[in-house]
Amino acid sequence: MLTILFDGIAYGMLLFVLACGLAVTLGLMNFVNLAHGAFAMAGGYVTAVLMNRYGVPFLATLPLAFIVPAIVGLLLERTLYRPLYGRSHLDQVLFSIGLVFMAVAAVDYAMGSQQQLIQLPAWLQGRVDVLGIQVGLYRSFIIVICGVLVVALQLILSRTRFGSRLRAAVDDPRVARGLGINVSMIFATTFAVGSGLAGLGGALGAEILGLDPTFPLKFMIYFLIVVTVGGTSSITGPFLASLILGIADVAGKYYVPSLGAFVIYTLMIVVLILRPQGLFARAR
Amino acid sequence: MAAALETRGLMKRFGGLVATDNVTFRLEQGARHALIGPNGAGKTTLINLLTGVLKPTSGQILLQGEDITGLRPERRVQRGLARTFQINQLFPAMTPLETIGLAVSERLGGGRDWWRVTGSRREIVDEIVEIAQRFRLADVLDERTSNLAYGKQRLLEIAVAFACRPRVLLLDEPAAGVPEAERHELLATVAALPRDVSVLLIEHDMDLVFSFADRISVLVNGALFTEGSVEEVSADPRVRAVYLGESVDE
Amino acid sequence: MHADPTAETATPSSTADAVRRRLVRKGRWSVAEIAFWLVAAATLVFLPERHLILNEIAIIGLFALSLDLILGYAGIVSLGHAAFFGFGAYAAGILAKHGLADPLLGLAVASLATALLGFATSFLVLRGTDLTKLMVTLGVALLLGEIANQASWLTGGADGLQGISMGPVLGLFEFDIFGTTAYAYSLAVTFVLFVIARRIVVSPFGLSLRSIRDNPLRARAVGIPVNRRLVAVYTLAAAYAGVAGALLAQTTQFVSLDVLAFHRSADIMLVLVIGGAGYLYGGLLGAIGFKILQDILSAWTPQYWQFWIGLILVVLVLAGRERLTDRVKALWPRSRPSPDGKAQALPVTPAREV
Amino acid sequence: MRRRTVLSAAGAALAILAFGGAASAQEAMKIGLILPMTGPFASTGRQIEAAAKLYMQQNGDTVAGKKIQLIVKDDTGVADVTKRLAQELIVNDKVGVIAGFGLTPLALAPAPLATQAKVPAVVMAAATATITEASPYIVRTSFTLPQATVPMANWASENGIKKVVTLVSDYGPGIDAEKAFSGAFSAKGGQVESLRVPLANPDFSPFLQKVADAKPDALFVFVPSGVGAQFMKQFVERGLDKSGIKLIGPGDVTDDDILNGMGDVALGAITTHHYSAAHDSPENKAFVEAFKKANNNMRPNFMALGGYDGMHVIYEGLKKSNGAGGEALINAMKGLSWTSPRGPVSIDPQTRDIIQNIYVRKVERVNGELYNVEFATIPSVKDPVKAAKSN
Repeated sequence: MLTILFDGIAYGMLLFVLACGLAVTLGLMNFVNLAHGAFAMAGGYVTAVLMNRYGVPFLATLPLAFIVPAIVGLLLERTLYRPLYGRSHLDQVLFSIGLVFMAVAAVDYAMGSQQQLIQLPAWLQGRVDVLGIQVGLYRSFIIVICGVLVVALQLILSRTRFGSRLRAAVDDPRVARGLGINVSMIFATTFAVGSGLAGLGGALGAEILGLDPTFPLKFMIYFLIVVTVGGTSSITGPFLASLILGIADVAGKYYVPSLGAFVIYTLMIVVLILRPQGLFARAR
Repeated sequence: MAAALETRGLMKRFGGLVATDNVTFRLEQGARHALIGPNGAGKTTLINLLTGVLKPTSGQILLQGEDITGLRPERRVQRGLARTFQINQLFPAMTPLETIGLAVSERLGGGRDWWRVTGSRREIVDEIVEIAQRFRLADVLDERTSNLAYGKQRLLEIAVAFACRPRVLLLDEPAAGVPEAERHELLATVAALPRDVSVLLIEHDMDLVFSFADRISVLVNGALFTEGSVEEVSADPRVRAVYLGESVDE
Repeated sequence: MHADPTAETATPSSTADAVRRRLVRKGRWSVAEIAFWLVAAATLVFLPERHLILNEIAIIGLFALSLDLILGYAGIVSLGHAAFFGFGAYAAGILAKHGLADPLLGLAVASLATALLGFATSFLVLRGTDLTKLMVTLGVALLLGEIANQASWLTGGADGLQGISMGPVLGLFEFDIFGTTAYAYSLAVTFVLFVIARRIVVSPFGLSLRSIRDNPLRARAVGIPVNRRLVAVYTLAAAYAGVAGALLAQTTQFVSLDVLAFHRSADIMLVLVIGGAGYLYGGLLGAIGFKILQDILSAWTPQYWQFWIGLILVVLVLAGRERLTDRVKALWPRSRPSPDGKAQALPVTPAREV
Repeated sequence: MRRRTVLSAAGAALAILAFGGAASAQEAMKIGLILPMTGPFASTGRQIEAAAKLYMQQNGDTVAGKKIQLIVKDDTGVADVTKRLAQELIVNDKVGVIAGFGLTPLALAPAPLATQAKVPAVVMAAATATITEASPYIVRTSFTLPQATVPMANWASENGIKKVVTLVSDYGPGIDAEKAFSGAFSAKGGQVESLRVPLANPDFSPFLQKVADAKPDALFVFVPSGVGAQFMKQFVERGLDKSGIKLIGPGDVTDDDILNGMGDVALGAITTHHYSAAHDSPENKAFVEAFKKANNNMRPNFMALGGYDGMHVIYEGLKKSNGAGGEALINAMKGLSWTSPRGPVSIDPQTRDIIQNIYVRKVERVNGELYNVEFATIPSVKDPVKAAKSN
């Protein structure tokens, strides 16, 4: 019972790290970036390649799984994404889907179409018994890392100068520009961080979600669900939405396996009908 | 005789804030009635209540003596209550011809007509022509609305509302933002509205109010402050204090 | 197009005639349009080897046309339009499997059934932002896909619905292995439905839809029952999509779960947006372009054709897709290109600001 | 002006369509190989394509005086596309054989075409038992799930396993495997509990938790190859291996393609299947070596073998029919028998399914790499579903 809750939380946390960058690009820059999953895939492949070809330990690959997609994200943002900020959402969808197709085929070409597998270090394998609850070590690891990230993100947003500028830029880019805030710089940084987080999520998730070239397409729907259900106006919204979806998904499949696949979709539809702005959107 | 439009004890609260405070008010048949008040007096809220965009917390709205409090906005329009918007609400990609045609055919029940080409009905065409001429739009009928001069857009704004053949027309600052050169055309058109349409004018521009209205209501803090003829209101020292003092006697 | 300079001084009746001419002209077919359909008909004779892919193009074109009715004309974005396509396909397939083999009867039943489904789900898309609508429609399609998977006694589940055998069209034309009957049938159905759609969009009803798309606030203020109109067009579009799905089921005589899959909805969105929304031909042209491109690229490099499709999409957007589609749209007298290059037909509003 | 642009564009489109068609077929025998080359099942397509090309490279491209020409098409894993491609290949390219078919619906969709056009269809991957019944022109060189599964049930009951939970992906082959196993295992007095997992399912944890709660002797699992790795990892992560639950199933879970990447979590899994890259025979050693050499050291899996033997059936059939296609070719294919890299096999003349040995294997580390090491053989297994019907 509590094990199910625990698994759900871990799953939800993972979803959050993967999707929060999307929430930010959508909420902040009002850009529908369906290619978000491609950055997650990039992170996953960085980890897989480093571990399997060069024998780098798992933990050491994680920073790189953040940095590489972040740099790629930064470069793409500066070159390709920026001209499209003012364009219609349909243009953005078309463009980012195009990027996904390219990423899928390119990874397929470079790495092959089979699953990429990584070997966790021994100390992350298996599970331990904590107060009668069976706790998977790797899932605990994910919860800890993601928990730290959530707190850090929240602190950055609410306490730092960058955070307040970011929030100003979210609320009204024009006013923010008028106040002398370099909005373009903030957008670029945020985009890079969002991409990096996705990459980290991809690396962490490779073990649980699998990793192959179709990753960005397979998980696009999940990311979008998290973001729409959570709303895009804060970090906590998508976070809570991820947790709820994670727990509901796991619990639904455990208790009513035959209806398992329905749970997450039904939940989404019901939420969006009752709260079209998302569950945790600020009232506007 | 029933008033053209009447409210009884109309209240609207947003949480703790009272935006419309017990407004009881009559718009007589054929009236030229102005509603004025300082910024934040609740004019927009009142319009939204009258047109059905907002639901009142309590109170009643009657159109030609019939209770319309619970009706949806489009039903009120069909019953003869039309409005213009302070900021243009037009269809930028459509032409004035299409815009007016839309309103006319909608009123004549054509909106459910999905088979005939718009314009195949004689009475629709005749009415479009009549409205276009009344509002001096005949020479721009085929322009894209977004390309029209601002004054023409304002005229179209009124023309669309008029095309709904309202018994009561709510004009929300019709002259707002119109450059001086195009102003005359607009004012003349408003003055020439037929007398069987009762008009409630919401306006800041005192020149327009005094030249157009025969009766004035003053709204302050969501409540009806005073009401009377143009002379009475402009002579009322309290009104001068809260409102006119700032805009007339400077 | 030029305004009549005598309008203000002319007698009311002559102005009225001018106005009527202008309004009615929009219902008239242009040369480019007639040429388009003549070329389509000519392929029946001149391209016998390509009837199979042309059949698919006709079906996808009809499907995209159906999306155009709600996206291009009424401003409802949908990422789950395959729900109706798949529902129609299953309806027609199941019907044929159980002995009702007449294709036209199957189409009629499928379109009615999907119209009902469209009506029932239309109430979900009346509220919310574009993003919400995208996700709600997507959710409906995914749910339906899951139901079809579970109800394998009816649908054949993941193995697909087998054992469909269709009777001859109109009792005369058997479906042949060259796909000629299939293509002629699909093209004819698509054409008929296109003509109807074309009438609808120039009718007062169609005009009111465009007004809702452009400015729902004002549309209400003109007395248009916005929700009722949206429900009506959503139902209609669902029926169209259902017919497209039924055509696929009947001409391929097989239905599998992927008629309901996410990629169908996404692809059809791509097809429509590439072709340009809001002038009915966008879906058809998009279907032609997309399918031919895919056919050529995937014959050339079966593994990596997606890369090139992706590259083309990216370049298309960066180069200004709307300028291209506006140029094509200009061929049609009704829709004039927007001079500012902004998306007049693309109603997607910023997600946060609604 | 603009009108001319559109007309010329239309003309160009027509021209492309017209010249896209292939030239006429004369003394060539064309084989249309329809596979999922993109999308989630792309690796199936890659393995089969590589094996088919390898076979042609080894055996030349001329058989019975005909030049063999292979046309590869990508159906993206969508059934109606498979059908359309098959139809185009038959009608336009005049292929003599269609082959490939990565998944069950992809094999079923074009089946009526094979019958109608009298073109043999060689199924190289899809494994639902009923497929060969969909058309008398279908020959299968892969396997059927019951074929691989029933021996598993027998082995389990003979080796002291009393209670089994089955966990399968909720689609045709999965349900096939579940039914075959449950039927055979309960017939032997075993106790079975069934779980089905949605096909698109990233996280197995809730299902594995249910398994843990049930405390069976063994967990029988069938998931599409590819997802197998995630499954294995989560199985071990949950500690189910340590709680004494044996992992058993048909060989899809320990697919050779990715087995080595799974790491130690896969060790000890017991599967029954028709092919392992570690099969000890000179034919197999040569096959694996040549395959790896031609494909950047990629290890062939059972999909590749299906493609390889599929080509063999086509070649041998053509030799027997003296290059004739259609009915003569399908009849020539029936009853063929040869020694494949997987061992002795033959095509059942009645069912057109392959008769082959099923091996019981265990994942072990050999020379530093993980392999399915065979330790028992059940010779000449027919598809049990059809065998039961004919009795």
